[in-house]
Amino acid sequence: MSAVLAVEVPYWGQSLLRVLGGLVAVLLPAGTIVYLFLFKMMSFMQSRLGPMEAGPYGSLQLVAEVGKWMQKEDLAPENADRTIFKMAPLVVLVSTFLLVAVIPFGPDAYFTNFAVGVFFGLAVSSISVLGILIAGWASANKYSLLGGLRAAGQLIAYELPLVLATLGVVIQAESMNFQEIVVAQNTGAIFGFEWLGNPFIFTQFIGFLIFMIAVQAELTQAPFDMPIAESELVSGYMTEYSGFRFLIFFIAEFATAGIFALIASLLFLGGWGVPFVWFDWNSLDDVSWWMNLVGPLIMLTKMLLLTFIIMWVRFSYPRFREDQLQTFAWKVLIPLSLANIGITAILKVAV
Amino acid sequence: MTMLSDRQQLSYIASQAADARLNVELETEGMTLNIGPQHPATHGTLRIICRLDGEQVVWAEPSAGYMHRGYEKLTEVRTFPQVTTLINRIDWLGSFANEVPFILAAEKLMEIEAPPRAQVIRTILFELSRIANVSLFLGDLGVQMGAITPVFLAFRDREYVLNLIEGATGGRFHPNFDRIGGLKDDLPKGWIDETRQVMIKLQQFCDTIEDLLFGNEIFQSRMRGIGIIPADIAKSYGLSGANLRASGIDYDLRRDQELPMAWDKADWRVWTHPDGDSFARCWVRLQETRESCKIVEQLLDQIPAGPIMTKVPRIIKVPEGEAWVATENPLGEMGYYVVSKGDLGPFRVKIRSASFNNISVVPWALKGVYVPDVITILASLYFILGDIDR
Amino acid sequence: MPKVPGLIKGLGVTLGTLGKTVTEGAATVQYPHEKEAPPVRARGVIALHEGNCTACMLCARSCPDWCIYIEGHKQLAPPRRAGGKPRQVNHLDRFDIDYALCMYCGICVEVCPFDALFWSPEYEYSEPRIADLLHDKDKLGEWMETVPEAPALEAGAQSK
Amino acid sequence: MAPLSDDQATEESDTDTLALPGDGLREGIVDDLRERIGDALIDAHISPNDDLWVRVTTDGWKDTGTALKAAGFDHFCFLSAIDWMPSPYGTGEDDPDAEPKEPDTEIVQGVTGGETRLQVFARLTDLDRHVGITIKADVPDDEPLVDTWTESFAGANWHERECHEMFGIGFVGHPDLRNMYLPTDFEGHPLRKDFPLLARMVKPWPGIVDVEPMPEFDEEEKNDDQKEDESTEGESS
Repeated sequence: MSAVLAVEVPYWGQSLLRVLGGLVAVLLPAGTIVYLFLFKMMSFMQSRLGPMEAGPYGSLQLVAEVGKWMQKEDLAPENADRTIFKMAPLVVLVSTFLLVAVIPFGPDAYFTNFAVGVFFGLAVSSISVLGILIAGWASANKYSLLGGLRAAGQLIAYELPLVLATLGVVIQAESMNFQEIVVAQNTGAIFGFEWLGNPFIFTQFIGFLIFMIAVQAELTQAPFDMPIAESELVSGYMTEYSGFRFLIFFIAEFATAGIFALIASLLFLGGWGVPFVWFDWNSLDDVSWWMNLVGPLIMLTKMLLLTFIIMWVRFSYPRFREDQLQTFAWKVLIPLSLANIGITAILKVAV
Repeated sequence: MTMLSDRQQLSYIASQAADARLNVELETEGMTLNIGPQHPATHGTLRIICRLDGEQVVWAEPSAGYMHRGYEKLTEVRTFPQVTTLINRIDWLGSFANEVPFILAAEKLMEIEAPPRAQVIRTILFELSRIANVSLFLGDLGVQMGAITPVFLAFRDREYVLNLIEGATGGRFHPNFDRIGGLKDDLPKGWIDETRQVMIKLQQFCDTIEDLLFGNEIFQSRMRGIGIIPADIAKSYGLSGANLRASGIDYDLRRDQELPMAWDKADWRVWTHPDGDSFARCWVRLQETRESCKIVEQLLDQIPAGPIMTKVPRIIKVPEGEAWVATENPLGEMGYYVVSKGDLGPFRVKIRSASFNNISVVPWALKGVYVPDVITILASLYFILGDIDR
Repeated sequence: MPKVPGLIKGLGVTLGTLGKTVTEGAATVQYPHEKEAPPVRARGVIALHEGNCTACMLCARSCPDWCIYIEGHKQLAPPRRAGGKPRQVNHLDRFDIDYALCMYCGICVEVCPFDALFWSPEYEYSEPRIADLLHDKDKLGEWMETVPEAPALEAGAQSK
Repeated sequence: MAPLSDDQATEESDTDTLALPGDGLREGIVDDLRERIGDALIDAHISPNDDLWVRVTTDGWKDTGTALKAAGFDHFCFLSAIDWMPSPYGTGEDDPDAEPKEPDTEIVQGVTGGETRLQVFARLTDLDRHVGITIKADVPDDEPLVDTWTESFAGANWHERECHEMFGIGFVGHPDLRNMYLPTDFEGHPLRKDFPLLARMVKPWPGIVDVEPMPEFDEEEKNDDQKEDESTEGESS
């Protein structure tokens, strides 16, 4: 991110900028998703208008909600393991922030450029499981415990197809670095036709589907929301949380939705880039500086598109049962993604 | 226990095994989970005590009574016209249907009958309250399984029906429109045309729910083969309404008994389903909503001209005697056993509400299922708290 | 035609509703800003036409919830015809309805032999304290203005 | 109307069953029952083409359930009890200043008679013949116990529990006679007539307050007043 600015910035300044950028990258998608999809799209899908009072068309509703949550008492159940109970939301949030660290928004607009960014991303995303599990356990509530255990089972089960679906992309791009994956997609060609680049959604369509299904499950959105399951477990691991700790869970849920959508757009939709052939670029170094400004917008658009699908499914479907969900993961998704990897690898070597 | 499905047998064996495991030392202890009294899935204050082994229910028992209002006692200090106000509130989603059997029982004791016009209007309002009730069930079904959209669509379309009921009777939820000997008032002008349009909307609503929910593969995998209640169990627990018909028993009080109502003037059919599972119960209700729309549409053309009230004395004293009248209410068979001693008020009223029997099968039906299935089975049995506790 | 999977159909329904809400508007109304007009017959609140009330107690006695409180006394009124004797009439001192107890059954309105009680569709009279729901005859009289005309009846109806 | 391509759904049963069977049917049912339970059947009452009551002995209560189930009445409708003693408290809508009326204590049983204050009654339905039957049995005054029906009808379980707490009738052989509605240590049986309804006791009836008369109120006009009242009542009836 430092390179965006022409002036030399001291190290502490760079760090500050990174932190600020990270906050924006977490909170902005979360706020947009909550307002656009949770408040407005869901309401419209249900023949109502949603919040209309706070701000024009209720656009400041989220601010009001945050204000409300901040005011509420920070309750902890009597028998709860207080330290862990209070820590749990932060653990989930940490996972979200670590995840955003590897996401590039432009040729130079990134927080860190890991060589194994994909690997890192998938690794830190599973920290949230820990947070959810300890939240469920520490609440000293049977519903929370059931929710936490379900979440652990589910998130671990769906971590696998998520990773395996990503592997297809990694094989095709021959890299685990997000920047290189983006470049590979935008410089590629479909049957010699270069104008669109080669977004991996075409070649890795099965991978994309598996990835999106697994993301849906990782985010515990319907139809995979049994860890939360309002009608059975009364919000599962979140049952006992109130005030700003609930707010943190809430933000983390939607921020993670946004970040997973960002990752999916990096892996399958060409990321921040436009097909390089449009501007006669050949490699990452050729890309003009203004892509650092346009890139985030492109990413935001793609993220909204993908979160729209995630939310659309969420508002339309009933949820699976726990055993059906596991069956689906282990008997359908994982074999399918293994087959996908095999075919990708064979084609990669053969072609 | 004949005709059990393989799954039911398996889960029963599993629950027996779980029972046995509980008694072995050094094994994990079971967990007692209180579902309710404040729980979103019980839409009211029903409490279900479940003994769990993992997520499997070993033993479950509903604990009702959080809403007991003592209507049977209260009716004894009220006059006959005052009782309708109370019994309105038994099944509060289909209030008008609650009034009808009581009024019919009183009329039977007095040996009078409502005039034909009143009979047809009664039947129309009866079916409208069924539609209002069951359409909410259809939407609520989604919420129980995590689909939040159907319930809003149900609330939207039920509103049209409630507006009709309010337009005719003045009360959205508690019409109190039935009188001994007829109805309180005639229909307001324009009501029939409005009803026709609303019936079209409600039939579209049924199609929407079928597309959105019943056709959904996830929904089907959650409902089919779950909570199977065989016919003999259903009869011995006294299930009624759609719960009974979903077990393959072709019995509908609207068709199978003679009452001074107008159901026989319309052409409709009784739906049954052979499976007896959760899906069958919900599916039968969906079809019944459509049939109700058809009944209303047909009866709207057949409202005869005439009075809506027969001659009844101003002070109603019901002659001595006992009468039992039951009708096919939205939730099932609802009946009143009215004992009169010739006074202004009834001597004793036994209220046989459908949900009380329907929910008493729960300990049997929940044995060996998973926690998520507890919710779907409860939802598919469909109860209204006021109808259990009275 | 191959069967469309229910999963796709479901997505279609929600998207269709979204489109319908955008183009045709929502089914809801934004309550404090716009209000739905309740039907003419709606049983919102009981209004009292004080001049017609003779304190005959019929409503109070037929109320299943015992929520009507009436007090009155007899007094002399000017004669009907000129030169007649002054009449004795019941004068209403108190007419309270406790809406916290009222079940909105409408029996009092029906039994009133002098057309003193009416249903009004008015519904906005909630109170923060339950005791404030006991309304006296002045308040009940104010609601008289909101009482609508009885609606015309559907064809085939026979007036009583 | 398109049913969900559910080919398993049954077609409509034949509509011939629409016609209700005649009265010979109910007589046949009583005869059949008499054959099955013998002297336990005390009385039967048939309301032609409408309804059927039988009264059985207390000892024969359980066998009646079993016999009727075997005879086709396998749908359990309800089970409850009646306290035939008139309530000593009335409706609470009396003038407290008036001379208190002697409470009517005569116990008169209803259809098919009876000998005791409490009676249990239940209703069963034959879903094939579309006919229902109400069964009554006396409950001994000194020891209110009857046998349970839970062995024949599982649904009787809850109804007997409710009946137990509301009337204080014990059901011999019932697996689990806990209270359903009331607290465990609740004393009294609310649906018995001698259990007062407190809601009607704690508050005076607003209907008794009468209009204060004028001191110089003369008889003649009082009569006029009453006439007026009567005429208005006549009009609206």
